[in-house]
Amino acid sequence: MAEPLLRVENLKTQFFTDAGTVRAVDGISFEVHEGEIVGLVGESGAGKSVASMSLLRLIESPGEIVGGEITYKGETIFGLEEGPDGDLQRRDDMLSNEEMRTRIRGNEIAVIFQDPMESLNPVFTVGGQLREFIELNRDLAKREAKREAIRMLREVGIPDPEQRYEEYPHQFSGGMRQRVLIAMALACEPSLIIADEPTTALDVTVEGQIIELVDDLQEKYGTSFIWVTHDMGVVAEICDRVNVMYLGEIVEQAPVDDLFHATKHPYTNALLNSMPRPDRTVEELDPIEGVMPEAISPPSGCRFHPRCPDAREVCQRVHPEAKVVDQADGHSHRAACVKHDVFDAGYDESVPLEAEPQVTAGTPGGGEDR
Amino acid sequence: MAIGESQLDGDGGPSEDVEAQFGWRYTFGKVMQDTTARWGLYVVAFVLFVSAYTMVDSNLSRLTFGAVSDFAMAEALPIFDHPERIPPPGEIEGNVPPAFHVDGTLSHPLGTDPDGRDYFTRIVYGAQVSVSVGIVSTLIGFVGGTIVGAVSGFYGGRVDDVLMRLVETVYAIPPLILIIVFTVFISGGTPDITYAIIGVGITFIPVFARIIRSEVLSVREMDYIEAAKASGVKNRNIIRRHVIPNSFAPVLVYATLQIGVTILIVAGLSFLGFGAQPPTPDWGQMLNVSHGYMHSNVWLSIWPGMAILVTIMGFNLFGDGLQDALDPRTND
Amino acid sequence: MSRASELGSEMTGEDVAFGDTLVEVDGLKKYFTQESGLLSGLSIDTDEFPPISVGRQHVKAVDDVSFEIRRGETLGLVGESGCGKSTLGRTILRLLEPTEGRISFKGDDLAELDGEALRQKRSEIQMIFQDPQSSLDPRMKIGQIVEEPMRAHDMLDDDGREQRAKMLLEKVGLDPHHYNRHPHAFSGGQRQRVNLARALSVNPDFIVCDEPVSALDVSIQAQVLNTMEELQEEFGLTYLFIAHDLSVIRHFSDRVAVMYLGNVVELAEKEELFENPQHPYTKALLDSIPVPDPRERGARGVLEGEVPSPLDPPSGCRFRTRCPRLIAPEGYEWTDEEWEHARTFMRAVKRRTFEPMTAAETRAEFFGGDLPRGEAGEIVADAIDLVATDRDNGDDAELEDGVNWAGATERLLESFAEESICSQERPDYEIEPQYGTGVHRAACHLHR
Amino acid sequence: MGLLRYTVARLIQAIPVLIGITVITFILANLAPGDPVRLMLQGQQVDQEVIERVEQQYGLDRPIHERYVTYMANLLQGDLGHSIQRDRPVTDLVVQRAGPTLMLVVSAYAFALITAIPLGILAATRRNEPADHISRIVALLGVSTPSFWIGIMLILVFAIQLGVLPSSGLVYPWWGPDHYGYSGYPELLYQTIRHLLLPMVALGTLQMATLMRVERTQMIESLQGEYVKLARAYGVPERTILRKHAFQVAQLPIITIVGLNLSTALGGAVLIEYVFNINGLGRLLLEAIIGLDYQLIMGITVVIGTMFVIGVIITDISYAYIDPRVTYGDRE
Repeated sequence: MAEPLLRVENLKTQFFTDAGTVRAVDGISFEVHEGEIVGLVGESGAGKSVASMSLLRLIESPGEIVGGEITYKGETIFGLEEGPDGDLQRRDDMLSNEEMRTRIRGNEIAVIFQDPMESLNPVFTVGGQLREFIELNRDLAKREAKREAIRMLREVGIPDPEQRYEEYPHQFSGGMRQRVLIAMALACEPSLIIADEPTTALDVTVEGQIIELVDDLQEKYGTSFIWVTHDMGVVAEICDRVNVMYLGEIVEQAPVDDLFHATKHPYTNALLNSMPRPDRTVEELDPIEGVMPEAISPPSGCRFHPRCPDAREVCQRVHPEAKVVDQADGHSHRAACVKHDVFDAGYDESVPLEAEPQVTAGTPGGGEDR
Repeated sequence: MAIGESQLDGDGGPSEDVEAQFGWRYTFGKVMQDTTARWGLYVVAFVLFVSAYTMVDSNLSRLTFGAVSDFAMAEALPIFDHPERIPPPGEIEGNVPPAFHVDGTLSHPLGTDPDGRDYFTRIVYGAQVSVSVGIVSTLIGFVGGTIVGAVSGFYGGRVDDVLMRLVETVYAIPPLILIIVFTVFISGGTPDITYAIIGVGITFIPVFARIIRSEVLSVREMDYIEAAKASGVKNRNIIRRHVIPNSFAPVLVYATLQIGVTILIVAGLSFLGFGAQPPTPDWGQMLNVSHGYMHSNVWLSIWPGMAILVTIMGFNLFGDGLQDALDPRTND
Repeated sequence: MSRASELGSEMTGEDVAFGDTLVEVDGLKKYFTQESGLLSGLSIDTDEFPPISVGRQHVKAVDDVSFEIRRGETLGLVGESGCGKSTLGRTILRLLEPTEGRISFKGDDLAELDGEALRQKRSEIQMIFQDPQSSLDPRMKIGQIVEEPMRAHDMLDDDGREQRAKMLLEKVGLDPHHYNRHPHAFSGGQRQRVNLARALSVNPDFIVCDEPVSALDVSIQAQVLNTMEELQEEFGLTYLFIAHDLSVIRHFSDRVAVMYLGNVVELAEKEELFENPQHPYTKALLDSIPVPDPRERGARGVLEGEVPSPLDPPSGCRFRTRCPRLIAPEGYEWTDEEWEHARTFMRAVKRRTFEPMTAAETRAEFFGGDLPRGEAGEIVADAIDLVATDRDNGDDAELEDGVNWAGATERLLESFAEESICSQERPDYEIEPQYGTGVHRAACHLHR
Repeated sequence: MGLLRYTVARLIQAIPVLIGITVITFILANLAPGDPVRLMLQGQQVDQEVIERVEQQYGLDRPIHERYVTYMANLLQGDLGHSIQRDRPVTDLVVQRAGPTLMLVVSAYAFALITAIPLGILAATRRNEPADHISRIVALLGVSTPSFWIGIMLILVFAIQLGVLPSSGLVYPWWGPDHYGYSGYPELLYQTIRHLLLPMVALGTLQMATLMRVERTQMIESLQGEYVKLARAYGVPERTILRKHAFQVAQLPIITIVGLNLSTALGGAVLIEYVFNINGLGRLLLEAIIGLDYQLIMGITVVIGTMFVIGVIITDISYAYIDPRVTYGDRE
């Protein structure tokens, strides 16, 4: 297979707070190939947004990328090596902040944020903001940039773009603003777009419009996407391959059809079983017990074991790294669960854990000892 | 603070009380965590102590401002009650420079004023006036403002319209000017500190009303108010159990900061001659007197200003710290 | 104190039997007066003083809605943001004053009740809120929160209330020992459980649930929904379940009402509504939801344009301005295909979605070269000329880029859209259900 | 709809406030206990006849609402009444004295804005670094120090000790160099600035401190905005983000504060004019109050109130100019 567009290996991003170190992203690895849409799915607190922002090195203090390697088109976005005194230090070939700004952000990797209401600056015209980004990332002169901006507005389905170019964000509806953000991303002609929950704030009919738009444009421009979402429905709809995150880790990685039809991780499975469905009536929902623990003090062994219906004694001890458990369509299907044979951790012999009835009725979430 | 506390615990106390993290003890802890706020609290406590002490300890100054003979005032503070320091009648020396000056004497650490009164004693007594003025006027504004603001915020509609229009208009006249005019007119041309306190208090009623109204309005928007309403809780109880405890905190912060502003304004009034009258030892009034001696005795102008500065800074620091501690954003 | 004996017991149907109508909403309207946007946000807020007289407008948030809810069932109310579903819920609860209409509950008209009588009635109707953060007073303990409605209705004595509160906390899946904790110590899901316990404390018959799970993560959502189901069974509750998520609605409701722009456009039993939707808006909604199955792709935005302003909603059928099946106006001779072309062209002109081109190009683009015959064709031709780049439109001041968009829009809307039955009559039809036997109402003229 | 319609609407809204100001002033002036004429004459022995004649002359014998109507009717023609003390039309006096006050207030504002905005931004971008701490301390001192005391201290240092700047009076450039006997316009300008410097700083410090605090908080908030994140993600240089994206949004509250604080500045001008012997409206007011010159007091209050309202309107319009959301309201 060809060299991937983006390769992330063992990425770790942590936040150093007064209460302790929050391991928001804890050693994730994935690849994005040209022209594919890769999903990053998980519940709130799984670390998916932090992971996506780490790719652009846009983590703000007290957060910091502390380990791993990010390679984009052969260039090192982030990489560490062991220095002469044994400490880890930044590699020489790692892009400088200035290079990240001028060469990567916008023109190579663009983003679409979740909240279209807040993402646009209220005091500038929509066209002005779009034009600024185009000028900056495509070296076009003002007039050409404006023409391009109007063209892009029309491309994303904004009626009467010449007129709307001069208007301010508050004059646009939520769906229209999200279209503007998509226009911004595409107008910079990047090879990769990170879409961070782009349809979460939108109504379902508008969400449908946006998904359709992205699908069409993706086909036309051949751009790759990292699609960050919590909605399995959206994942099924648009993604080619999917990474499921739980508490800072990728627990399952598979082509979309396999993820839904040959699920290999109990978390993914439980997530799918806990969802009501629009296409058929589910009489009984099967919820996941308890709540996701805080990333500041993750459980030992497998992080999902306190909530896992399949948990056995071994799961408390062994921390599974995702391994290839299956192959499909030339892509590997990875899962981080010791019940698969490749792990050889003695799952079958291990004693099943008593289902702990605590969690729903359990202790209130953290923050008590403040 | 007891108001909030009793609201919380007035229901036949639960047996195993987990500490109320939104309660006052928690707030106090957060204030003490913040260095600047802690220092603010120390300053405020110190100034309060000094003024309280001078009020309680001196039987001469009990009759409040201006009624005390100034020579007796110098005598009033026990720690400086050394015979050698009290100038016998007829030998009063005016404009003695402070102790560290070559011509200074230790018996008058900050020197004496043109009438030969010990300046340190007068500065200490000045705390009494400033603090009473700050607290009493703020209290008048607070109580009046609470009534107007709560009525306005709750009943809305026509009442709200009229009251807020009035508040707006009062806003349009600069407070200092309004207070001067008001004080002079109500006193019938003979201003006095009592009129100044009342004048400042009344003028700030609209300011408080506005703050309280907007607090009440924002609390009224909360779902738990609607929940209480939907549960059939009586309006009176919604106000008592939800609205007051929840809108109280920000108003308290505001009041703390307002004490500083009030002291500042009354100092200005006294400086112009519309507040405390001689011989009351008031900082602003002392600056008024010292204004005429700027060329001959520089120190007279410095100490009262410093005293005002430190006192107000104390209230400001404390208010800011309280604000941070009560800010829900820092509570997570 | 008569209710005291019911502590923890199941509701005994007082005068309404299970399956009979508990709540009946008839012709309910709720209009809000719109303050002029001109004056908002000023620093010395003189905001309400009318400057030059700007006429006040009405937002028709809920406009003539009728339905009934039967004892023991869950009626799902679904719609997109701004459709008026929350307003409807709050108006039924009389948290908002209805503008017009009747809300009959066990035979009393809630819209007529006032003051103390209404307050007394509130023990029988409760509400659960969407936002787990703001729905619990941060300064109260959860025990007090759960007891508050009981105190308001003088239920039980102090001990009895505490006992009942603890019992309810356990019922909703919380540890009764947390009676003395403050809400901020709980997660979103747990707070919604406290909300549930509060609502149940006075033993109500009817609970309005306003998006109770939409702020929660999927896995927590399922926990709370299951608890709500158990409680419904145990306490014989009737729910009005408001949500925007069709999947949750499908799982949780017995019957479903779909709202659009202040109107209920379709109402049917769950299975019937999802499997046999008869209103084009319901169909569009169902088509738009992404299904969590990659083998069933095709969730698409089939709707054009945006929801019109509730200040000035479309006449007749509210959905007609976006409806993909707008009925052809009478009086012209169309084939279906011709009407479809004309409709597409009309909307494209109205929304100015295409760049102006020559008349011939426009014709080719929208009509494949052949215009409809007869009068309709003439109107279309006129309109094409107005937006064509190769026609002289004179020096009208309103023209943009030499093209008369406004003129063409007016011509087309007047001749076609406004002539359609959809813009002339408000639809309301009953349909023979294919699934189940319940009534199926659809507000669409296709069923006339 | 555009800025113009907004401006018109805003002006129309100001009318009730302006009317309110006259009502309040009028009520205040009639609040005084006793007979205004007697008060005015301050115990001088005068015949009852004379008093009645004076009362009749000023219409004081008529009921209050009638007098108000007359007052308003005259006001609309630009007649603010007649100063008994000075026997001159109030309008003349006020117009003559408004210049210095405006000059003082405007320059103080200019000083405050020019210093506060860069310092506030610096503090926001260097959060929790020394620059931030220093600017916060300066801001704290600024809001805690009485402006008149700052004036006194400035005089002590720059006029009395160093002798480099004048301690009183202003030079009014509109009187021309010949009036002062200066060599020409350059010297006139130089002297104008020299005289203005100290009072400007004294009056401007409080404004500077307030604005600096707000600027800092607003910049911090604005820099955390989602739109800033987006700009960063698109490779916009940090400098541009600061100067353009974050700055514009952060200025909005500053504009509002500038307008509202005008009230403090106008009030403070009274004190500063007193300290620096400037013949502005403030001093005129003090003189009028001491002489209990009712019509003059009312006239000055109304004029200062009007100045404030005009100032707020100007800031509101500039706000609307920057923030398109304000004038929005009629699309679709």
